[in-house]
Amino acid sequence: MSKPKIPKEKQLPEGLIVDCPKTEQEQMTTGGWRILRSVIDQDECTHCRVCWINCPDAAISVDESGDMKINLKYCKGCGICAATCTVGAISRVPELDFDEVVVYRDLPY
Amino acid sequence: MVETKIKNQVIEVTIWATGVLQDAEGRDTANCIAAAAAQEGKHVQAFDNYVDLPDRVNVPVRKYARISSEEIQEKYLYENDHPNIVVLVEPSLIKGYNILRGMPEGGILILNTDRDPEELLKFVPNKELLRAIATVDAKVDEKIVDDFMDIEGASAKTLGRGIGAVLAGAVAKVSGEYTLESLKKVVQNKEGAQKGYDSVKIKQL
Amino acid sequence: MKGEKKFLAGLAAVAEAAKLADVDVISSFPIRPYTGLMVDLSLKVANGELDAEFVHAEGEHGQLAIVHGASASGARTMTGSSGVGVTYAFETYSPISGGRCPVQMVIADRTLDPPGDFGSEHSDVLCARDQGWIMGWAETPQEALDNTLIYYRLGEDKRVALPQFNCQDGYFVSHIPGDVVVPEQSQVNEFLPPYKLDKPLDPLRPYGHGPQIYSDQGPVLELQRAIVMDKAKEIIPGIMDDFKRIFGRKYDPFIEDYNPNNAEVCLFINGAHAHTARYAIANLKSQGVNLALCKLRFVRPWATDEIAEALSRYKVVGVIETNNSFGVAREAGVFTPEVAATLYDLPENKRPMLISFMAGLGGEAIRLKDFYFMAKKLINTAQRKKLEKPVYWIGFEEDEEDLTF
Amino acid sequence: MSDNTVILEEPIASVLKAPLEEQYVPGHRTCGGCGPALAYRLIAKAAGPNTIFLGPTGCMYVANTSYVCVPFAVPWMHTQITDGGGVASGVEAAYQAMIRKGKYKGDFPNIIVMGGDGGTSDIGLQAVSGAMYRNHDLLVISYDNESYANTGIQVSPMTPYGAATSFTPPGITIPEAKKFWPKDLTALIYYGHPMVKYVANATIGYPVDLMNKVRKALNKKGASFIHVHSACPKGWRFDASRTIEMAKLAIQTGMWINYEIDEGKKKLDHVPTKMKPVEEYLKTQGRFNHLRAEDVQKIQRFVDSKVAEARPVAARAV
Repeated sequence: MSKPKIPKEKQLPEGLIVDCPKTEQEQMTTGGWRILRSVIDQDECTHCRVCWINCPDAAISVDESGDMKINLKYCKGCGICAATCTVGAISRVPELDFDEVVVYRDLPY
Repeated sequence: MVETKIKNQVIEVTIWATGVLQDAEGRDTANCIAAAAAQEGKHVQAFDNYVDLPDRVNVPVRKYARISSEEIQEKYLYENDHPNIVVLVEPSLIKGYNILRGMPEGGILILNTDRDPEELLKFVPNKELLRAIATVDAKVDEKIVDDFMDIEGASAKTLGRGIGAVLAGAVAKVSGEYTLESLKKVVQNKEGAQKGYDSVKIKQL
Repeated sequence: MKGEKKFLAGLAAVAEAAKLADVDVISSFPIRPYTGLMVDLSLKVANGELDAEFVHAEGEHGQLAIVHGASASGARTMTGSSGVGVTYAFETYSPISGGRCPVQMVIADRTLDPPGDFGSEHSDVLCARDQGWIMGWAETPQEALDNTLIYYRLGEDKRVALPQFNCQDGYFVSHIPGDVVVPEQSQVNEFLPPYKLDKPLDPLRPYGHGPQIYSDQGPVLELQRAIVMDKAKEIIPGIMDDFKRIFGRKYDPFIEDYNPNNAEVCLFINGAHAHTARYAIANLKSQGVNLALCKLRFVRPWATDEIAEALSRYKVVGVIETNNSFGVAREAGVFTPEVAATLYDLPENKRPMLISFMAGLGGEAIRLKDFYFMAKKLINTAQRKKLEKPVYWIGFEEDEEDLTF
Repeated sequence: MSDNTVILEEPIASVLKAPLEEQYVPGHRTCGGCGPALAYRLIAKAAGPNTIFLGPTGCMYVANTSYVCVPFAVPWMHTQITDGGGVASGVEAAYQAMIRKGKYKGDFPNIIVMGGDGGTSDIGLQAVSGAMYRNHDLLVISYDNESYANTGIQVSPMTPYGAATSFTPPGITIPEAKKFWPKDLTALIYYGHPMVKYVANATIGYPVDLMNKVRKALNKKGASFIHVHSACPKGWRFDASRTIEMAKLAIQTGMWINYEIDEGKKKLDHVPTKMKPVEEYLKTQGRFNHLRAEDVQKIQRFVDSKVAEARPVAARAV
């Protein structure tokens, strides 16, 4: 019995075995979830990396100079970084106060 | 060729909320809108977007209400493909998502915020679809429904207890799809419904 | 014919095949009657004949989980079960075929509870016929050995990549020894290439296996499995040709149409009892009665066209149901509706009448006299050109003792 | 056992020494402030690239892989909620066989089951027990958010006494909500499986301790188990920014006791000498809102006895 062909745009890998991402899963950007944006006061920051280690989304990275950098493409705005910052260097600002749109998706997922 | 009526006229309302914090409120808003329209003899539906659930803290979730003067023929669908009215329980979602996706021209966007509608219009790249944008501040002094039992698939324990009534009041004013009186008959928070109706800031486009 | 002649029961024969196939991971859990397979395999592993990990699972569900993980990692695997053991593992069947892991599960049938009945009824694994697994029965220990190799070759083919139920009747085939030619390793090496997975669970080549999908992607995955099941059907004849070339034994790909006497009526049968049926056919011939036999080789994939073609040559077909499906269409077993659907598209003048025989339920032996009774009913129906009764329960019919034709 | 084993460097001295590389990368649908996601990230970080994850059904399957993509830089496979331990056993057996038979040339991988509390203490317990008993060279993690969270917060054996879930609502007849005391999963695993050399309780509140326990467990030959207390803002009903605070508060009140048993030697980690009353923990979470004073006292007595029981070093002869 002949079966219909699966059109190219609908095809899925056999057995649903998908590629692993290397450093980020760009199919699932979650920056649009954010209501409050965390802002790091780099002058206050002591580079203790507590915010970095506590981020469930791996959305904080340590750049070459040792500064903490928030990856707004993925940060969901949970605020753990601000809550655990040892020197209170992270503040939370409403996302709507920023004109900059980091992630804009046609569909949530 | 036999002439067939091929389109079932349905007004689609899509409510966007954030997961967990507003999941029950978003669902309640859709329920309030549908129940108010039903008071006027309309055919209605209200349901969750299935793939948005299980909801996660801050994840966008969509709830749908559908209103029609005739029987709804395609009842078993997952989504509103062509929302005429979009309500954001959490206004920040306007930045992240194409919330007007599929909207036919002449649509309405209502946001739950104390900001002015003009201020938010800059985040809508496809604003030509809109006939009006409106804001209503429903978040102040209204109790957020915080109960495990308000969960997908379980019965709605209450209707219009919190901010859902306020938002549905605003929808009544901006869209005219049902009257404030009909809404007040079905919601618990009647003052909230009135407040939403009275305080919504509308910018016609 | 190359190979070593041995006297082995069906499970022991499969164990020989597993050794020749150089299976890497085996998972066991005891339940009669399939247990003998694992006894043999554990000994082969213990004494170094077979280099494999032999894992004692905590139940059939665990057995299947273990071979699932092992197969996804790139190992050739074998497990097995019987009766309620088969149904206990049910959850795992669809994920394994959906993940396209070609594990092989050896089944020695056993009646499902209640109560404890060791007899061979096919209902246990037939429950799982819709789970995307290759499935078929062996009639003899030799066929059981050969099927083991054939199923690995078929299931591991990249165009197919599906798990297999390698079935045999409990006790009848699994425990009663017969002549078996155990092939030489070189023959098996020629027939069965090493198991190679394109995307195994391997840190050197990372892949994610089985994320969530959207509802509208469900049909794609379903269609994929349907397509590869079709593909299996497409490549089975070639595999049988290869098998004959290398091992010298010939198997019909889908259906063995045994009609030495130009009969007009035929029995449609699956599994061990085909053996007795062949002798019934010979004995009836001496009485001037002509009966034929169509033996099914694969339940999945079901070879609709080939089966229709074979059965279209008969006026009446008797489907022997060694399984039960309570409340099913035509109120017999699972094969009757499948055969009826298979025949449905035939032109009326080629479409045989269909009778079902509930026989061998609970593992009761099907005797020669039972086949004679079936023959009588088939022939009477052919002569009268009218179906009097669609289902007979062997052992419960009033006129079973009357074998006058 | 295979000889292609790689030893992970331990201990990680401090947060500053933790590897910068992520194996659990950004881009997944877990809750904002998700404790289990943080656990996953820290475990993956500690385990490094030579790792295979098995993901029994639960939040860490559904939220991480919805839809049609995964946030893992290392191999990962979904398993049924029932059979994480079984599938992992199969992966381990396959690598033992393939390496021994020359069919695989790489190093023996770290094999980690990331099971939720339901997938390890309840419906998946049998498979986990099988893996532990047979002593496969793997690590089972129970990321414990104290409920079946993925389906909308239903009671599991790890749900604390007195917690409300969507299957244990408090009501007139059942004012205390959940009526049973949770299983002691780590003890169940350790004392029930004589070949297991390493088990530990850990928490996302102490990330360096957690990562070191993961490395220690992976460096053992054979099966090991770590029970990771993972605060859940959705299920426990607290603000997502307070996840770490909840984790630490659990330690400070004795609601979670951190320890390890390493080849028979038991060691308490981060357990304070003087506990805060459990009420300080209970009052911060919506799931305990309904509790009466008598329920709180009952929980306090239970916790007191657990703490007392944990303190003496109960070593098993090895």
